[in-house]
Amino acid sequence: MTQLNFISFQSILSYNGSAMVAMKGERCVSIATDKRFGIQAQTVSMDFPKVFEMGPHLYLGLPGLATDIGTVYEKLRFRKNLFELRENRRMSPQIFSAMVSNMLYEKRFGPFFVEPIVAGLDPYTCVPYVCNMDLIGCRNEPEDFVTGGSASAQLFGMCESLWEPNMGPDDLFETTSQALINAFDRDAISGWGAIVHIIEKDKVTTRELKTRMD
Amino acid sequence: MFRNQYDSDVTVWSPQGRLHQVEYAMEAVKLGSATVGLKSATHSVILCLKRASSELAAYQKKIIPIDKHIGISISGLTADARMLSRYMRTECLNYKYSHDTLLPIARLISQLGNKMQLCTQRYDRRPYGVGLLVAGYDDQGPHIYQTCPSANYFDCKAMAIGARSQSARTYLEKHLDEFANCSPDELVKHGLRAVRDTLPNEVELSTKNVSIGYVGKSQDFKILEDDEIGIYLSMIEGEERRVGSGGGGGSSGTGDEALRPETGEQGDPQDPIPAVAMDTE
Amino acid sequence: MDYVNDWMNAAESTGTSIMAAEFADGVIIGADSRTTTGAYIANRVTDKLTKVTDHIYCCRSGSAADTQAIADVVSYHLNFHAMELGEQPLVETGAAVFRELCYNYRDSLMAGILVAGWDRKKGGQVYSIPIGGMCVRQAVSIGGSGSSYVYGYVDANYKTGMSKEECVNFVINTLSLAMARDGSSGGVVRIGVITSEGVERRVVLGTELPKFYEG
Amino acid sequence: MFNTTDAYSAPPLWKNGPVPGAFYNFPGSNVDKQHIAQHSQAPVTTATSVIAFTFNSGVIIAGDLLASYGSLARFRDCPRIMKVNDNIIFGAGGDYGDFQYVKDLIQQKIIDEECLDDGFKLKPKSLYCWLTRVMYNRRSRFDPFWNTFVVGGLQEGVPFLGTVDKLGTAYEDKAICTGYGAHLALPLIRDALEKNPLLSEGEAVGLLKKCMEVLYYRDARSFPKYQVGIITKDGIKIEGPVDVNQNWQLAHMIN
Amino acid sequence: MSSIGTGYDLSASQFSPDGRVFQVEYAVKALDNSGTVIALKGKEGVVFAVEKLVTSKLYEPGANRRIFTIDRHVGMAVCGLIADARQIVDIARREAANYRSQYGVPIPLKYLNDRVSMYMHAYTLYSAVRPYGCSVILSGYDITDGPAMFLIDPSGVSYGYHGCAVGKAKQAAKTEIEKLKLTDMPTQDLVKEAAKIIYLVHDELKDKNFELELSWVSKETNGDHQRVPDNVFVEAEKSAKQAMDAESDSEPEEV
Amino acid sequence: MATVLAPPVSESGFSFENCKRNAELIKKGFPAPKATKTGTTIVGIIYRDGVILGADTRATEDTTVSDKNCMKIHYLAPNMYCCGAGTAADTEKTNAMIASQLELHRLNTNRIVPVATANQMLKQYLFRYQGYIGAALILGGVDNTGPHIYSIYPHGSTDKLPYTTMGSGSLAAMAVFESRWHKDLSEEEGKQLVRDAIAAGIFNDLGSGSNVDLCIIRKGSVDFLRTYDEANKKGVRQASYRYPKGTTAILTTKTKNIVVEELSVRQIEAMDVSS
Repeated sequence: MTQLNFISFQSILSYNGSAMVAMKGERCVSIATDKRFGIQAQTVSMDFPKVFEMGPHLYLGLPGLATDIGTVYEKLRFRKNLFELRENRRMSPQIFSAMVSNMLYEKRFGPFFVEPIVAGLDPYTCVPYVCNMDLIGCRNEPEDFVTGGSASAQLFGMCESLWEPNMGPDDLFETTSQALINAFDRDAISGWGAIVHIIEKDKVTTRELKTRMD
Repeated sequence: MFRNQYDSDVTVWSPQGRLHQVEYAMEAVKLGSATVGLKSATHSVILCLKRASSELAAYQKKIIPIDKHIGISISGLTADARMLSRYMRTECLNYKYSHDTLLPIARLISQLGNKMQLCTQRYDRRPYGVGLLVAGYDDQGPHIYQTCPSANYFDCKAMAIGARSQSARTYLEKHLDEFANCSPDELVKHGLRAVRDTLPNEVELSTKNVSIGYVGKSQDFKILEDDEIGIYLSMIEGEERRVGSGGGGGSSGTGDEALRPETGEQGDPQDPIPAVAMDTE
Repeated sequence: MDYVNDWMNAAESTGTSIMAAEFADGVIIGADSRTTTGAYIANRVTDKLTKVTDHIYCCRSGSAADTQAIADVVSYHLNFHAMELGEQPLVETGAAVFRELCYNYRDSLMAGILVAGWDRKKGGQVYSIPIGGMCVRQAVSIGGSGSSYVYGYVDANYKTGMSKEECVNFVINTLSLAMARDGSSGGVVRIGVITSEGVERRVVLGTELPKFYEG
Repeated sequence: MFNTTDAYSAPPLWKNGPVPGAFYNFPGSNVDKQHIAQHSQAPVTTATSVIAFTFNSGVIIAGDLLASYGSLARFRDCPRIMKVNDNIIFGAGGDYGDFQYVKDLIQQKIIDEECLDDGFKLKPKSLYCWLTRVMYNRRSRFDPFWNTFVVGGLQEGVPFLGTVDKLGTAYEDKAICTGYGAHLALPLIRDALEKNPLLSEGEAVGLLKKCMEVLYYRDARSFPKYQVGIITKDGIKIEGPVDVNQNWQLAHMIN
Repeated sequence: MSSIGTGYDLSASQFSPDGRVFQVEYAVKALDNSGTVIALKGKEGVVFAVEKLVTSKLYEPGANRRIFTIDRHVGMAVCGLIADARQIVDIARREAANYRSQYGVPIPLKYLNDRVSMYMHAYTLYSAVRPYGCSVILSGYDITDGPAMFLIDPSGVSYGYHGCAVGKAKQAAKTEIEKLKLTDMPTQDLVKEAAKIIYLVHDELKDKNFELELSWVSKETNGDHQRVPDNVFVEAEKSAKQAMDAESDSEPEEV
Repeated sequence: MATVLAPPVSESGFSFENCKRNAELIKKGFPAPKATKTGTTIVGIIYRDGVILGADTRATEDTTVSDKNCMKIHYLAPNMYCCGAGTAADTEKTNAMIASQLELHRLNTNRIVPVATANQMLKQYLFRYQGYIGAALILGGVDNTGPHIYSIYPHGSTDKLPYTTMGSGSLAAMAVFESRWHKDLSEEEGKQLVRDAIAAGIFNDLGSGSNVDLCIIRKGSVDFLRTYDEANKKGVRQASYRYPKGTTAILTTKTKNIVVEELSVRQIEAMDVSS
């Protein structure tokens, strides 16, 4: 019990632990996440999905409370599919993030404990897009990168120093990976493996990284 | 020495208005080896003769640094001096802690005087049996202070206390007017000559038996190393020593004439011979 | 208790000096112009004399949001009522609507309101509706945090049937005294003179206020 | 200097007089060690901001004359800018009673020093340091002096300005404003000093007037009369009461 | 002094068979070795003059002052063991500071005199301590009560005086003082007379060197106790020397 | 329609379905996470020919700067913009919602919507939520009656003023206005004054930072000057930290090719997602 105390009064957003980052590159974007699922200090799984493919060029990351990850993912999948059926067109990442944001704000006074990250390319123009938002849907759409999860402070520091404009897919992969694994080395409750997706116009490359397992 | 019925306690006045216990304490100063202090317009120097209590013993340290702007040399009971130096250090530290600046020398001495006086008025205490020469530098320039077991203190241009110190004082008085414009080196040399005059003829100054400390403008208090002392010693080497004096052997010779030129008016037969009246200044 | 950063979270409130007094031909209403969040003066030239109908005004004290909302609602009610009635509503009616709201929502509102105006039946009238939602007619009434300091002055100096200028001066003096003592009141004095003719608004600037002993 | 016991706390109710069973307390014997715990949890009668900054040849410092009792503008002639000695000028905000107590301590300190007549004069840095110790000492006993103090002066001829708050947090700066002044006046002063780090005395007075005006408009615990203290090598002048300039034309634009 | 040496004179807490406390009397003797101190009270002020014997030319001039300021408005001149006297100075300063902090106003001279004499008297009551070997003179000027001066003996006895003298040549000095019309004298004249007397009573044969110390507290100083300004001092010393020269010319044998 | 296959799309308005669960979590010692705030400096003034709104661009989550260049001046109507301080999501969504209502109103009434109308809508909306919607706003616009500036507090009180400031940097900015604002400012003077006020917030208030955005609204025209002044420039990094290819140890690689079919790109008016 005493072992658990050190994080027991932390934010509920850090109950399960996670580290997530998305970056813009030259005609490509990356989104990367750790693989840990824990209950506070106890690691339960080392292969927990937190980044979801919402379309060929559209990925959604959901750092936060694991139970809400599932719920929010299902709700969003439903709404996204409904949109595409109704409109008969692909959802662009902008529209998708607007939808996420509105859904979260609906629960302004009883929020889901996730701070979603959206990364993708516009299905028609292939312009890169990354975005994150707070748990009540305030969107942040920067020109460089977004971070999320319990290691987001560490990721901010890594990305501020590593990110540079106009990275190609290979450089983007290395930068994203290094930012992530070095950030979650300093976060006790995230890590245990990592997945990096590099989204390009004609392909999505998914790599699993070798990381510390402690 | 005569037994005197009025000299049992510091709380007893003699019919002549004297405090024999305090006067006896003054004698303790003369048991210590001589120490000399002098100052120029910018620097203060203290020098002293060191003794070794036996062939096997090291020479006793007689200069004690108090703060970066103050150092003292002692003559008399070393243990008492250590108590006083500890007090002075504490006062300096406290003042620096609370005022972010160095404690003015005059204030330190005045506090010290009041502390020492308490022991001259209570039967469960005895006076501190040590005399100090305090060298310091503050906003008012360099200082040499002399303190006595009687809790008296004096702001001096130059001073010598301790055994056979009369000859040093004679030297200092003779050269008094030269000090103000001296360079630090010259000042040290004068000091060494004064110290040398307190030595018996057969003994010479050496790095073993003399130590020097100085402080001044943009100069923290510093005790010289042996090799530095050696340089100064070589500078005065070969000069002719003042002959004769040495201040004789008798206690009156090493006494504090300068402190007290006259003894009690009516020489009471019961008074001890080194009738150094309690200084009433 | 850090009284320096209190403005960060405090709600806007009109810690106020307000006043209304009947005189021979109508009523004089007056208020200071300070709105504070904590000790920060969010607005130094506020108008706390809010028009309800052409002949009825209210002086607001308490939470700015609450009193503004109440005034809006009452104004809507009374103007609607005026259209139904085909004539200007009575001041008494206006006060009743205010009282209704203030009483029914007394647990969630912080509002102390003076309703003053003129109607052809009873001439100039003043109604006081303090926190809690009671309502009482008074010849002269003061309200807001600054009023505590000037009750004595009002008692000593109010006379019925004063002339207009006499009464205006009395109101200005009272408010100046209150503003000088109450840190939550200050700025300029705003005055409204409501008679059968309608309303006449005046402003006495901070530099033009009467001076009293300031030892 | 003379106080061997803690000089910063209230002395026992009866001191130095003949206590029962003794005719006098001989020095060195500590009979008055017990003191009653007292804790000030909140300021009562308070003064608002102090504004101070350095200019090319000295320091200027100002505070209004009001002591508020809650929101009541209770005492309207409470000076809190004070000359300490020829080197030091001093200003205070916060609890006025605590300020008076500390003022007395400082004044006694100066009298002690005058009596010694040894040519040493307290310097601003020393007073600033001493105040820091006093304030930290008190807050460590959970009984702080509820004040923010500003010490200005000339240290070896160079303008000095420092501040200490009720927790003993202390710093020196070219511009120091306490209370609401930190939010309202400090930005103006920083801007002015950035544009011209060496203000003349005249410019400094002008800037100060502007600050006092803004503070009067926007701080509900302020008052339109204030004191200005200026220290230069020519000495200290404390002027006041000075009236705040006011412009209320804005009021006509509201409809 | 028939009981001297009979054993009844060894403790302050002991009477001799003939009802005397010898220890106190012996302490008074200590004063006789000390340089003469005189105090003159005139129409609007009190002047101290001290013959400070300088026993070595190694000493700095101006050191070991025997006139002290106790509070801004109180002066003290001391005679006897200077180490003892400094203790009294310290006590008096504490009394003054305590009074000021408790009552908010400067300590009345009479009250201070009572306190200090009580303190000194306490040291004549116990065998554990000895009486002080010093006398002190307190001086002050009050705008309503005029000048005042008190002399306290080692016994703790104190009286107010118009003019008094202690120390080596007190007898000669008293004789000189009695010649003066003190009550009408302006302070400036008191200074000159005081200086003159010190020069007159100084014994060239026994004590070679001495320094003159002068201080005053008067209406002109706003009731503050100060060393006399340099110009006044120089003039007083000059006129004293002139008077000496004139006197030694006329009556050479008297010296 | 409410079946498992097709669950209902939720009705409009706030949903409180998570509230009970979240309250239980708070009881268990998990404090509610903090939402992004814009500890902000926002200002608005009236000048000779219209109004100027200004804002900094820092958003913070607790003490972390979560957005270095966010937009705090929101579109309301062609003649009206609104700066927001407080909880970022609240200011954004509140403005978006009111903007859509105003657009409907404009279409219904076929006239330039008075600024007072927007003020009334905003204050009534905020008053309803008793301060729980943490939006502190400065509304500025020009209508047929001239230029108007309103400051609107989270509890729903409003002040109509010629110049006003809001947010944590409001005191610093207000000091600038109180010492330099006057009635007949020219556009250039006005821009400079607003810039200086925002800069005072940026440099003196830790909750405000980054750049100055301006929005100038005249009768019939608007200049939205995004990043009018880059008050703080990050030092340019001289070297590159780019990792050579192969730095990161990889366990597995999967590539999923996307077959891009023939696209018929239909140009549509970009959907305005802000409303």
